[in-house]
Amino acid sequence: MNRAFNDRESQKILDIIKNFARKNSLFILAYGTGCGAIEIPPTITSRYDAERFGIRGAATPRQADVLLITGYLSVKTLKRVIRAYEQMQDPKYVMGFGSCTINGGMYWDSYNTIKQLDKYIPVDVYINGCMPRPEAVIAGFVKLQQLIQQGKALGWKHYKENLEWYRQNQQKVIKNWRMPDYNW
Amino acid sequence: MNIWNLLLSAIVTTLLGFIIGVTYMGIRRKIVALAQNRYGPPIYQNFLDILKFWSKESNIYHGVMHHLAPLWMIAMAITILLIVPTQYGSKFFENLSFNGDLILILYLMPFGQLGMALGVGQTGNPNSAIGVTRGLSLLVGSEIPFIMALIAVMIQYHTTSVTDLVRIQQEHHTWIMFSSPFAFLAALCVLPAMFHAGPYEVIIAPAELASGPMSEFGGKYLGTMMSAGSIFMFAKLTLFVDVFMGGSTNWLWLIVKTFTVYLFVIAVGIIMPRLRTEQAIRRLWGWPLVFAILAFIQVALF
Amino acid sequence: MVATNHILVTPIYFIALPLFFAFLLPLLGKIYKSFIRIVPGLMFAYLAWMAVVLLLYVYKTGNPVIVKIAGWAPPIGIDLVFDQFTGFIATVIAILGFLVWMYSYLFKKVEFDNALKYFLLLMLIYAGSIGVVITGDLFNQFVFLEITGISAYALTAFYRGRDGAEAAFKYLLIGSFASTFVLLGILLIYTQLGTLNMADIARNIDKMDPTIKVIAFILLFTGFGIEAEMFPLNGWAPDAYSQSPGPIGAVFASMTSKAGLYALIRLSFTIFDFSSANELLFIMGILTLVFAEGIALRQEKIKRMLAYSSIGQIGLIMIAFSFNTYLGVFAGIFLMLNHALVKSLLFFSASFLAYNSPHKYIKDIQGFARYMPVTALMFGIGVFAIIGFPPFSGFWSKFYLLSAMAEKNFVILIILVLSVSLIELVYYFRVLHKLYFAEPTGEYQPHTPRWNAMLAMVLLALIIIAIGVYPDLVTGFIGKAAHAIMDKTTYINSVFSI
Amino acid sequence: MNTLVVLLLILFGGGIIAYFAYNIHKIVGDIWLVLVGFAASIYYIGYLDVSQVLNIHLAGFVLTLALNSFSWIFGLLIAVLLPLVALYSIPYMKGQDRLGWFYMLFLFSVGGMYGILMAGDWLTLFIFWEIMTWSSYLIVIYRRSEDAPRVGLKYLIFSAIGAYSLLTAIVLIGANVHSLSISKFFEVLPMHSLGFKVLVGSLMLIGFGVKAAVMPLHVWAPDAYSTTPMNYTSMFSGALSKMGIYGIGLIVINLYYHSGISLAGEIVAWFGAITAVLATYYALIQKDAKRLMAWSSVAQLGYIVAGLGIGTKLSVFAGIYLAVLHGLFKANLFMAIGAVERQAGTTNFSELRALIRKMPWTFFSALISVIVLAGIPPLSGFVGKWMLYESMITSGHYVIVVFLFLASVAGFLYAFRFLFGVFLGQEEKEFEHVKEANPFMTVPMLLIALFLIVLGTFPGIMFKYIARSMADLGFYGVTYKMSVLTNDWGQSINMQYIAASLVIVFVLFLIVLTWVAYKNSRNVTTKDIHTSGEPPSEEDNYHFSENFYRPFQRAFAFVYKYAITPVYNEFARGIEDFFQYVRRLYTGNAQTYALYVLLFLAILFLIAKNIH
Amino acid sequence: MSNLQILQITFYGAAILLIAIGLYAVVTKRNLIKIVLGLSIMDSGVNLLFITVGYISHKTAPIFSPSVMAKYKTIHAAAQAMVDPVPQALVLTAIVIGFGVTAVALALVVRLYRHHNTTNIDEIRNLKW
Repeated sequence: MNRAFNDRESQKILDIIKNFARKNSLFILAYGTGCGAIEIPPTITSRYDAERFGIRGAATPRQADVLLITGYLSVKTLKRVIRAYEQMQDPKYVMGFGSCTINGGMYWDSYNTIKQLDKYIPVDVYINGCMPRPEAVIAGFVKLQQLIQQGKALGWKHYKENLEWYRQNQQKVIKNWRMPDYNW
Repeated sequence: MNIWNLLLSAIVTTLLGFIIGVTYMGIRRKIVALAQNRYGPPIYQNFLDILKFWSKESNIYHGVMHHLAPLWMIAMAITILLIVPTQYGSKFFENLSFNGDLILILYLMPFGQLGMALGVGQTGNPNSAIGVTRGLSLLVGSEIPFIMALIAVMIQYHTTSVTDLVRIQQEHHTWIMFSSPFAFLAALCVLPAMFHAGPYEVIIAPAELASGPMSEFGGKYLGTMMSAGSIFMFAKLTLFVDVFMGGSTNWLWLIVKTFTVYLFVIAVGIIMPRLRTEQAIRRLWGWPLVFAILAFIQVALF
Repeated sequence: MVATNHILVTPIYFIALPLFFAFLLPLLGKIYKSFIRIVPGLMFAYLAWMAVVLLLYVYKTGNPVIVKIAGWAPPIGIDLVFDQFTGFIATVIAILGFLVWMYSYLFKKVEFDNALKYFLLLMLIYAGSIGVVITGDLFNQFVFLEITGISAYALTAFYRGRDGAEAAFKYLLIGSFASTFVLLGILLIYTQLGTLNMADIARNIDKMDPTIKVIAFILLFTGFGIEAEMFPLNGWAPDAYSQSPGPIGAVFASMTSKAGLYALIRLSFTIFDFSSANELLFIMGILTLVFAEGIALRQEKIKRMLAYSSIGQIGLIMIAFSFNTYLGVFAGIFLMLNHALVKSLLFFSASFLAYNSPHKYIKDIQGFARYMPVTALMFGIGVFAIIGFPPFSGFWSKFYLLSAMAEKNFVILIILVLSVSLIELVYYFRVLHKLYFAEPTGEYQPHTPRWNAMLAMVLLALIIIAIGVYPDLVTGFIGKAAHAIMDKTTYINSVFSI
Repeated sequence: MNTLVVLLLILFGGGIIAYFAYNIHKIVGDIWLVLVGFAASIYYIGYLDVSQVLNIHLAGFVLTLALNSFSWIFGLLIAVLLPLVALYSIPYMKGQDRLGWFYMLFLFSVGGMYGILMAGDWLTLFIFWEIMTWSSYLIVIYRRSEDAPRVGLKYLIFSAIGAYSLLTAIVLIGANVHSLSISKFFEVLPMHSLGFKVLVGSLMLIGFGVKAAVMPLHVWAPDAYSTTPMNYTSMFSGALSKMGIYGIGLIVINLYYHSGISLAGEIVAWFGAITAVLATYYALIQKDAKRLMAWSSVAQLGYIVAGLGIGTKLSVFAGIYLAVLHGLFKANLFMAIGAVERQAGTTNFSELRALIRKMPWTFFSALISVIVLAGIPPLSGFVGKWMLYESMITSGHYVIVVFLFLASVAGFLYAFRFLFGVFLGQEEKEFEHVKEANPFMTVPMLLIALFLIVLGTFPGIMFKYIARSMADLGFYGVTYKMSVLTNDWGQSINMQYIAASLVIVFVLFLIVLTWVAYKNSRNVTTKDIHTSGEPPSEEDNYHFSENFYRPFQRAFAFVYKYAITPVYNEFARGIEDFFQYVRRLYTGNAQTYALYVLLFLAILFLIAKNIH
Repeated sequence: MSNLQILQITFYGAAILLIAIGLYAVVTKRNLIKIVLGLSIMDSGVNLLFITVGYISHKTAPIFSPSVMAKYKTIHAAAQAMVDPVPQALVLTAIVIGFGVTAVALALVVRLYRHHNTTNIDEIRNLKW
């Protein structure tokens, strides 16, 4: 029975099904830190209804697939974000909202915010705008779904493979590093 | 009734139960969405959710009991489904319904919930523990009127087994819903509580308790849990239909009946606000208890 | 079998020997200092042995041993009647007298004259109580009662302390009341019947003028009631018990109260034929039981508590005798035996537990179980026996008593007696818990008993357990004794048959 | 030498020798204890049956020793428990002082139990009843904790109330029936007047009710069960309370139902039902595992009394089955608590943290017994509960059934509360050192757990003995099958099918889940939980154990308002105050005593006329 | 009423009066010594009653003195002329007992006085309840 599975052809079909399921049922963990948190309710509820795409809120990182970073991240919140990210289960994606996650945005010269989210956790989709409107958010989601469909949203694998690099960046910024190790 | 036949019918019934249950949940989300003036996900959305959970790569568990938690639920759900007579009269779909006894079913229900509660306990998450205590307290609230209703029916029709009840209703072409209305009313009022719908979903309150007992379950565990939940829901609906609405002789008729009952539950779920635990218990012991007592009086007099 | 009037074994020795040695003791003391301890011991041992032999003889042959003093025939002369009933009580007193002596053998080792006084009075009180029991003459019984009384007054005031004198004076006051009433009673009987011999009085009691007969009965009943510590008349009892030296509490419990009880029973069973005597005994018994046990519940001093409990037990015995049925009397005698044994054990162990504390408060003996384990165990066995747990003799006596009550269908009375014994259980176990669990206050030092006291206590405990496990040891004697006291005619015939 | 007395000799003699054996050395004592334990149980199971009868003539009474079939099954329960508890006690009592004294009393109380079961007449029954009472009292106060006197005294007072009402009944029987033998009493009873039957019946019910902890007389049970050492409590609540059940069974069936007063049986059933409900409601708010299990014992006994009270064939069958079962799983639970107490040092829920990883076998046996306690299907507890409820529904006792369901549903709450409080929840560094209990402890527990599982699908093993024991209660020809339970209306369920379907589905999905999830699954500790990103530090601990069922308590506040204990305290204080007042009668002044004497004389003279 | 009856009444009356006085003293007087006195009065009252009971008019004392023997030759005849001797014997012992009790009572009163330095019986009440 194993021979049939790891043969190229059947593996491909399986991946297609998996990606189709992952694409159409995204459970988001809204880590509403910055000003973007207010954009998420309208996108989910009746005005823009993200649920049509199978996108639903998830209460805990264990149940979630997508981690939304909706704004600037101070060093302190970065530590919580990393912990939440590491608690999520594996095919997990990160969407960065707004310019603050891209290049520090309006807090480009502030002493305690992180400028580039990418250095700390792998981001799959950025949505620019100093807080993107719900339409932009839904466009972001659709982009993420296409990436998943093509199997290219592999931020989580990237994080797993060069964990050291990420750890150095993170410890450079976070001083009292009292975090449990990410035991694979 | 050889073993293979039994196994085959069991598998078919479970699959049917699973599919119907999950589609009911999908329809429920659709109706809730439409009530909230939005399109809502496609009906098969729950299938996708379950499939996504099953396709999760990593799998996090806190220990043996946590690993076994969903198994108690799925074992209970399937067993109850097999015991409750889905198709009256059909040899193939008889499953274990000859064993069907109301007290047995009432005692099977907590089997899953307590097993799952132990797994939840091992995760160590305080929110989930609080959720479980609320779930058990509500169980006390909802079980008593339901049991009184069932006992009233049992005594009126002088039998404790579900199949007998269905046989009586089929033969006399009456529905117990009409012949003992108070028992039906009591059971109906208590039904939303048994599905943790509407005012009684304080157990899995997402904001307050981070989805209560489910908070540490992810990936495959949550998948199994949701499928078990749907089968369990369908089993409870068929039980209700069998006892009060004459059971069914073919699947289509069963689906129609169960869905109408489920509509009532969805309606209550949408309209009613969420209640605190003691308010819920007091409400459950309010009107439903009155109806149950009336049912007893009705049985005692006639 | 030893002949009845053989030189070695005659009931007269019960009285003669103690009086003889009592007056000889001071002289013996001059010759060799520790004679005053050994001689009474030998005497008590001899008398105990003699009592047992006599009882076995009487039990075997069935006919009582009658002794005519100075040869005068009964109606005129004084005679000693040693039948099954009086013999049984005399044997109990004799054995306990020996045990009391053994317990107090090294008593007051230091001062010579105190020991002399103690042993002298002990012999006097011993002679007095046995005299009351075996004498057949009413006035003679009065004289022995007075001997017991006076030696009891002296023993109560034995310690130089302030309270001893007060207790003795109260006892004397009420005791002399008792003697006056008994004397008046005897006077009235003598005026009517011209005789003093109990059997003779019993024979022609109906010749008496009814009103005088009732007055005589009331006077004698009150007099003997005071001696038997009946409820309203026992004001003196708790003080006397608690102030007298350690072993004397046991003496009171086993000797003087037995003498008083015997006189009361003889009065209502043989001398007078009043049926209402039993009702009186019944009511007074219940009152004594309830009030004594209830008050014992509230006591803080250990010996005063034991005193009230002893009075309560006597109330129970009165109730048993008041049924006037074979089973009731049987239970009464068994209760008498059990009361004597268990109360002595409790007094023995309690007095050593509270040896050094002046006022003998229960909180003084807190936690002494860890210093005096054996004494505390003895006290425990005493408590278990008096409550009536099975392997101890208390269980059988209580069972017979209750079956006697059930025979007469007194259900409320059974419930009353059992709830009173529930109260008894509460206050005894409160003391036991203080003894074993509380921390010692350290105010007074424990005083572990010497070998002789330990031996006496262990012997008593063994007897209690032996009777408890195999009651047939004593039920034979008690059965015969019950028959003896029940029928008046055999008593009269046996006295006049010789 | 008649075989019955040999068993008593083994136990009582064994006890005395155990006292000296332990003074020599603990190991000698332990070996002797296990020897006595096994000897007694093998001897009982092997040699004793209903045929031997022995008459002893003592103090004018005839004491007969004869096992009847109804008492034989309780003897079997004790014979099963005794060796297991003996084995369990060896490691449990390590480091305790005065072991000789403890084991002497232990064997005395077991001897007392056997004596009661063997008693052919009321007097022997009462003698062994009292021996059992005072030996168990001495064990209750054995630990000498600071509240031992209060608890011991309360236990002794209530057992004395029970014993004395029993004694009153026995004495009345002795007087009216002129013979104390039990079998003769039940034969000759119908001829007696109704008043006598009710009086004797109710007195005996009080007597036996105290030991079976029926509601108004249950006040001693929670304290006594939790202060005694756990190895004795498993016998105390497992077997000793069954003596009360044995008595109640005799009285309710033979006395009430066979002489036509079925109403009294109903009342007894109601007492049992009320005990079951209230005890369960008190059990779930307890803060200590021992007290929780003590209250749960009271509740389970309530079920059994209700079962016996109903009096139909199926309900008595269910009652006896539950009684024997309760003996097993309750002993197992108390042993588990004992193991936890010994390893972790405490049984208080607020101090205990997750012990499941450290004591897995203890957890497994506790889990099985709790499932049986709650009566959940695949295991044997459900068989008893099912028969009990079916018997009540089919015999028309509707309202009692609802009451008992009230209790059994609330039973799930304290079942979860116990397992969560002791074994689950957050882990704590303080309990790192805890290791699994000594094999001597876990082996007996696992044996009982295994037996309970097997009994679940094949209850017929136990039914054989129960059917035989029903003969003595007048239910002849009781039919039973290996694993099919039938009620009076003809419906029946087959336990094998239920167990099969549950187990197959469970195992099937277990294989699927483990195989699928095996590749990269991650076992995390209880610290790695969703705390909204905040990594929990060592000192703050998110264990939830305070106010566990606070909403439930608020919802059922009316139940918790009333308690019986203050009523008893008030009554006791009343008696003390009354005698405090009466005590003043002895004023201490000699002249007042003289006045009392003269008053007494005057009264006698007043009533002189009617002294005749 | 013949003088014999008057004689009897006076003697009986006197004895009963004595007993009453003694009783009154014991019960009401507070002073210890007065109580002891009361006791002995009561005792002597009872003894007097005993003697009067034994008296038969016109008979001599029950002693076989030579003069009596001379007058009534035989023992039997002398005995007929004598008063009933039994009460007198009893009184002898009763007097001795009364004396003993009074001696002990006075000893106790002395010791009580030494401890409480008061003879009022109301102050001596520490053994109560």
